Amino acid sequence: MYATFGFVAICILVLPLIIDSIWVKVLTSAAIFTLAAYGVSLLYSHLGLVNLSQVALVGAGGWIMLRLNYAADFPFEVNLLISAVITAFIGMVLALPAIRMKGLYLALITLMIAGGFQIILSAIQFPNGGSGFFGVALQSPGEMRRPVIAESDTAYLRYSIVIVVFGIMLAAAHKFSRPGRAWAMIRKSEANAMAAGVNVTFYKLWCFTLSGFLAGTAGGLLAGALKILDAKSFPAGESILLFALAIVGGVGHWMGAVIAGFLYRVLPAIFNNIGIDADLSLVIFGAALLHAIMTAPNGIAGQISTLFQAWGRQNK
Amino acid sequence: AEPECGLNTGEKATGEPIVVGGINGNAPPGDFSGGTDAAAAYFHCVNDNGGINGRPIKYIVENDQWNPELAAQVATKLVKDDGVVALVGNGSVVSMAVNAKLYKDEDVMAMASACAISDCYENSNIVSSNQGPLPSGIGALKFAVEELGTEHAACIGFNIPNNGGWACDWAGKYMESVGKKSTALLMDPSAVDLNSVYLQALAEGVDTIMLMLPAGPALGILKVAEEQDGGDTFKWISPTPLYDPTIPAALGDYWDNKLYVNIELGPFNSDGPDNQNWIAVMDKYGEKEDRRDTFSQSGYLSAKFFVETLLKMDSAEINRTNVTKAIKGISGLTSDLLCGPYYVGDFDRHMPNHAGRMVVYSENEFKVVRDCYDIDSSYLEPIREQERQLRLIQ
Amino acid sequence: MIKISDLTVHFGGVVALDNITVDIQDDIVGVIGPNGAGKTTLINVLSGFVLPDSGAIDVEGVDLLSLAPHRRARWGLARSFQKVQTADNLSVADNIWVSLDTSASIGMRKSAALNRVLEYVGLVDMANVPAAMLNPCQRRMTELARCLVASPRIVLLDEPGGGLSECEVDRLRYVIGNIKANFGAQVLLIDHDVELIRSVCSKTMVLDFGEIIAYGPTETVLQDENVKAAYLGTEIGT
Amino acid sequence: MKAGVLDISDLTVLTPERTVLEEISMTVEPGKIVSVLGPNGAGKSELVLAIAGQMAIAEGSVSIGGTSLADKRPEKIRALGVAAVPEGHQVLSKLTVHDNLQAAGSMHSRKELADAVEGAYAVFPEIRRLENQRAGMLSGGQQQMVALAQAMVCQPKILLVDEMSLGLAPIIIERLMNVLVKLRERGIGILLIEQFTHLALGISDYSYVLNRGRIVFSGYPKELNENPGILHEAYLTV
Amino acid sequence: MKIYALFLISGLAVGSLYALGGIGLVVLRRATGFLNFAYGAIAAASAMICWQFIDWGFAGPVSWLMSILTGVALSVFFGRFFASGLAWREPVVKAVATLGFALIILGLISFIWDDAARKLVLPTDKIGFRLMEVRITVTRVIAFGASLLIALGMILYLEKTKTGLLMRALANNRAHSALIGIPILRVETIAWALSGALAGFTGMMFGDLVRLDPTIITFMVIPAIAAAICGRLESLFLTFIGGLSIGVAEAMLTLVKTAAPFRSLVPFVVAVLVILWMQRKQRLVFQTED
Ligand SMILES: Nc1ncnc2c1ncn2[C@@H]1O[C@H](COP(=O)(O)OP(=O)(O)OP(=O)(O)O)[C@@H](O)[C@H]1O
Ligand SMILES: Nc1ncnc2c1ncn2[C@@H]1O[C@H](COP(=O)(O)OP(=O)(O)OP(=O)(O)O)[C@@H](O)[C@H]1O
Ligand SMILES: [Mg+2]
Ligand SMILES: [Mg+2]
Repeated sequence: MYATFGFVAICILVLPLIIDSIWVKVLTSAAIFTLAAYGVSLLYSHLGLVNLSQVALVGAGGWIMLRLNYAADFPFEVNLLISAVITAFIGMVLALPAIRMKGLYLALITLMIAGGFQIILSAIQFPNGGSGFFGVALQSPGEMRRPVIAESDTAYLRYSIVIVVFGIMLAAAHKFSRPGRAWAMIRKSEANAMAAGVNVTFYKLWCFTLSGFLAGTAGGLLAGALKILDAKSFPAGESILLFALAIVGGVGHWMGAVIAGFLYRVLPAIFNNIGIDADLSLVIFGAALLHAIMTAPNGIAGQISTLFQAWGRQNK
Repeated sequence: AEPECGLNTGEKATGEPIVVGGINGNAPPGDFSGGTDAAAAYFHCVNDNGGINGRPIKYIVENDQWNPELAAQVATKLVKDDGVVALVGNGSVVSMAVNAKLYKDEDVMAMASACAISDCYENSNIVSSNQGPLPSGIGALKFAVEELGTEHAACIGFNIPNNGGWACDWAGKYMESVGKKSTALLMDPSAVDLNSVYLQALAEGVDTIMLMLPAGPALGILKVAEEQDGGDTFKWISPTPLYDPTIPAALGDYWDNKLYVNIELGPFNSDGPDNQNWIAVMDKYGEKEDRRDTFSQSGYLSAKFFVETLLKMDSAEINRTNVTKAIKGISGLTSDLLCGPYYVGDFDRHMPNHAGRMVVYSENEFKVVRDCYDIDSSYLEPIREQERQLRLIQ
Repeated sequence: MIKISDLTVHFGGVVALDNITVDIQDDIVGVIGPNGAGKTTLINVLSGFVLPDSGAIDVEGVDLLSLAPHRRARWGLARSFQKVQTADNLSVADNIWVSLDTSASIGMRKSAALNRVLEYVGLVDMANVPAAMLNPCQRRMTELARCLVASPRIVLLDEPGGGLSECEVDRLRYVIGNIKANFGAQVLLIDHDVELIRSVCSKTMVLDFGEIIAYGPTETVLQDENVKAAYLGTEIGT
Repeated sequence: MKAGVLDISDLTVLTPERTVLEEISMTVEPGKIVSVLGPNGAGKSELVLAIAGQMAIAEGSVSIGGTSLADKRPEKIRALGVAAVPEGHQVLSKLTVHDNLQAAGSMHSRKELADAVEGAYAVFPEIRRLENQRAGMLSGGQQQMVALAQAMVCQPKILLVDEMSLGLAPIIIERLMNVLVKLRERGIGILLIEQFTHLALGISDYSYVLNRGRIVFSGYPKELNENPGILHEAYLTV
Repeated sequence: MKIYALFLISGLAVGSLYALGGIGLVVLRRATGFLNFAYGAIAAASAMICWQFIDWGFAGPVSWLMSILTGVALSVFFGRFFASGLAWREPVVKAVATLGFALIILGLISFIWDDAARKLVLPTDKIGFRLMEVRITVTRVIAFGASLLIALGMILYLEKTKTGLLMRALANNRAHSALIGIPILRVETIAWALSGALAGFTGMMFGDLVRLDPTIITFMVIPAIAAAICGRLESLFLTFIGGLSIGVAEAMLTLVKTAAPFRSLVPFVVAVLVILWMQRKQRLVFQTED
């Protein structure tokens, strides 16, 4: 508990002061994708459902955020909330065909959806302040507003971390209440859950919706961070990668999502920064991914907590 | 031949380094590092030859790996953390769109070399020495209309608004202006089935096909065409991407005298002094695996113009503000690699290079069939206005 | 009070239930029969997991077949499965709470109901232990507790005695035998442990190839020659 | 060491949380039925899994006819003639019943396999009828028959059966007891874990009682029959 | 009318590549339970090796053989050293683990071969005949014929041979298969090798018929998965049909001007529709097994 607070406090207060501006940007992205990864991890740890379209949903959230930004003068927070809610709705609708599927099938249907998103996005592009429904014009992008209190990169990093923490807390709170119990029962056996009176469809959709909500929030934050989004950033392969990293980080624990966000955004930046060839860093990344999946069944977060427990026992 | 760089003193520069940045995109789906590689070689040569009045250039190159987020990060690093005075040799598709605003806000100029999207030509702080698909494509069309008798051309491009959409759109306007027809056939970049694109052109009844595509997919379509024996069914034209030293080996005899390519800079084998010097610099200072393509020529050119500009400045007063001002002051520089003058000026868009040459693929190499000619496009109206202001044309 | 009429279930070529018509009135009714006779299928139809090809089920005036499975559960139909199903990462209490979550009563009543049922099945000490730590018998008991906690009207049990040792079956016998008295629910019990059936069921139904070959007071049924031939054999039944 | 004897000495098996088996020593000789009794969670199932190579052995040795089985892969152990039927109706659920049996005889030649499968069908005629059904669709008891048939197809020297009668109708159990006796006559050694104690004791030559991972009694069934206190004590001190 | 025929023939050609990819995926999946996201990367490596050997001046058959061998080697390498360590994980985790392998291969390929423009030419490209004014090369005929024959061959292999049976058993439940004495390592290795050979062949055809671009070939695994979904990851015949239909639909859409830029959506739309259709009768009762 204290460790959690300490970690968050360091991230918000200390980190932004001591790092270069490139790392401010990198960490902002990492924090944002932590939230998206937590959504994936939520679905997987509670229901064993696999979502291979999370990055596509982040893209959807970002699209809506940009669209709103140019279309309406609402404050950033209102736009963010609307993006998150609409993305949650999209997540739910996409889950409808998938709701009776489990395991690999479900994973693949979400992957197909991500593949479709990729093509639609690259055809319609992200709004850049143009007119019309799509808001795309052959022009340099307009002004993407940030929250008044977080105009600078550093302030925006702090702002993002706070939102991410709230998002994670919102989702984590489910675990200890009625949906958490229902999810656990569904995960064990849908038949059994139904026999216990649980509305399986509803709770599955709820989890998808929640995960979509987190993805949408992440997308909105990302739009604010980068100010312009690119269709190339949200291909199907990235969604698979984010899921893989959520597994490597460790599902079901906020730390796992933080590790996933770190691996997804900070590690490549480090590789790039120390001048490792982009191709070779792909090799290293792939090898690390494979290694982690094989050796850490509960993810790196699981290993860390085992370590802490052992350490705690020793100290007793 | 010995390369000639900067002051050409033969002495190593030892003063306080001048920090210059460059961003390239080198990861699948393409290697755009030719520009920064050549700039690096040229700067190296300058540093060995007296530097900028004694001060060496410290050239920091970052790879955005075609990732917009990474592009924003590395640009921030260069501009904010490393404090570069300017960016030179940039070659990246994603980075320009993402970073144009940063460059403007931070008042830093990017003298790019390998641009392919509209954002690169329509911003105040970016100027590129290559043409990009729009002028090069229109140049190819102009040749086709005038020399090959084209009546109806298909523009095959990627369905990306600021790339294929932009270029094919303006190509269409050009065709209209000369009373000919054109059809844009845009495809998804990840589209697998190139055969259908070819058949689509067949169905449209065009007589000319312009491949507004990177070399890889363009070759794919050529291969389909070869299989269908379509080499003579259509006239085949393309902007610069197919002008690359590795292409002849991939084309084969079938395409002899059938494929016409517009080139944005000089022919690789030209005897012009700048082209020869580019070869000499690359031979001596380049890495073995550096690509020697149009982007490389372009990177050389950006670096050379940049150095010439710095050399005219008081070396103690080289800082970002002054360098930006000096770059914006560039006007009327010339080179045998370019068909027209090179200039920057304080404008909200830049496209100094818009006249090119036409080559045809023949006997395993490209032969020039038409030397320097400019294009006619209303896109250039603001550009011509700039040139008039700078008194480069009447 | 369960009225089944003309119930038929096919699985491809297999006739799992063949035109069954029966009135089940007694408090605890046993269902026995050879493997594959259709016992589990009967429970699946009652609880909504298998849709019958034809037939009707009327329970206390309610047309059961028109309800979705989880609605039947909320209506008061609880069941256990042939394979024990407890959610391993939930505590025993939380496993039971899942049923309470879906019932309408208020929080305090719920905890009272929880405590009562934990005491009844003998898991008071284990309430906060994760189900992963339980042995099979305790899992069975957790499952039974989950079935009983939300005041069910009907409880369907599928081989609850499978895999339990003889001592444990004694405890199970007590738990099942007193459901009516303590919770007021009618019980349908499938098991292959004839002793268990004999000791708790007042009436027993015997299925074979999807048909009811005998239905009556347990002792009578167990003496039936047909039942002996089809199910009991010579040694164990007697 | 006599040929074909399954010898277990000082076997210890650990899970990350706890010790499941501690210094277990026992022997199963060809032509003998050895029963292992004990309450739920005593570690009987783990014993079977450890011998079959599905759980890591921490200490001690397991060997057949002098060949060590420790650290051997399950399929190797099967090839050495030790066949295990684990608890809980384990079958290849997506394959048909017939393919289940065929797959279990991968070590046989075509001719041998046909005979072996015939032999298994002879023991369980009720699954021959279901030859082309997917095993996962069978009733619980039918799946148990398939699992037992799979072990028979491989014609082992030593057969390990966990919870043999789980989910089976009494008439089938009775038949199975006769089959075990026949197998014993053919010189096969059998380690039997069975919930109905009296049945197990009725046919076994030697018995072990396990509790909390340790052997608390070993001796002839007669002793247990005469002195039920031993068993009761074991069952009650869970 | 003629133009439809043109697109039909063209679509069949690409469709047979999707089908080939899908079949390779389904074979491995049915034999080992792995859905191999690295399938495309293995194909890409094989195609590059083929090009390299041709470029070095080796005779055609040597290059083809090397290409197939590369597929087999990479596939078996993963199967032997990584797959067995992952055997007990859930299918999805296994699948994403193969993504790691895909990244490694893709990184290595891009490192070894810079992205100069290349073209893979097989001798069969030069021979062809005309059908309704479309010239059809022998390579295309081979790709179509091979996918049909391979689909049929694999159906027979899995259904009728002993190894085929053991493969199905293994994919269904590996632990239980080991317990009943199936030599799992041997059977698995055969399966990985088979699927690797298919990947090698697919890669070569893809590099020849579509584009010799490692990234494009690597990610063709996604539309190939769409084809596999049409066969419920089970049926080779339906996968074959699915692949062809996707190819044809994609080609035909070219004729609808407004839809043409979205042609690449076809695999995904088809896959989603097939899944919806498959579950039309299914009630939310017992969980669908994978
Ligand atoms: N989903 C299904 N698909 C196909 N056949 C099925 C399915 N479920 C059950 N069956 C068949 O229906 C018949 C009845 O099965 P059921 O499970 O009701 O038997 P049971 O009486 O419960 O047997 P047991 O005592 O062995 O549990 C069996 O022959 C079984 O193979
Ligand atoms: N992986 C594991 N981690 C922790 N505990 C385990 C694990 N596997 C089994 N156990 C526990 O070890 C104990 C011994 O289990 P085992 O299944 O061998 O008992 P058993 O004697 O066969 O009893 P049963 O009659 O239930 O089959 C049980 O309490 C079981 O819950
Ligand atoms: Mg049953
Ligand atoms: Mg057991």
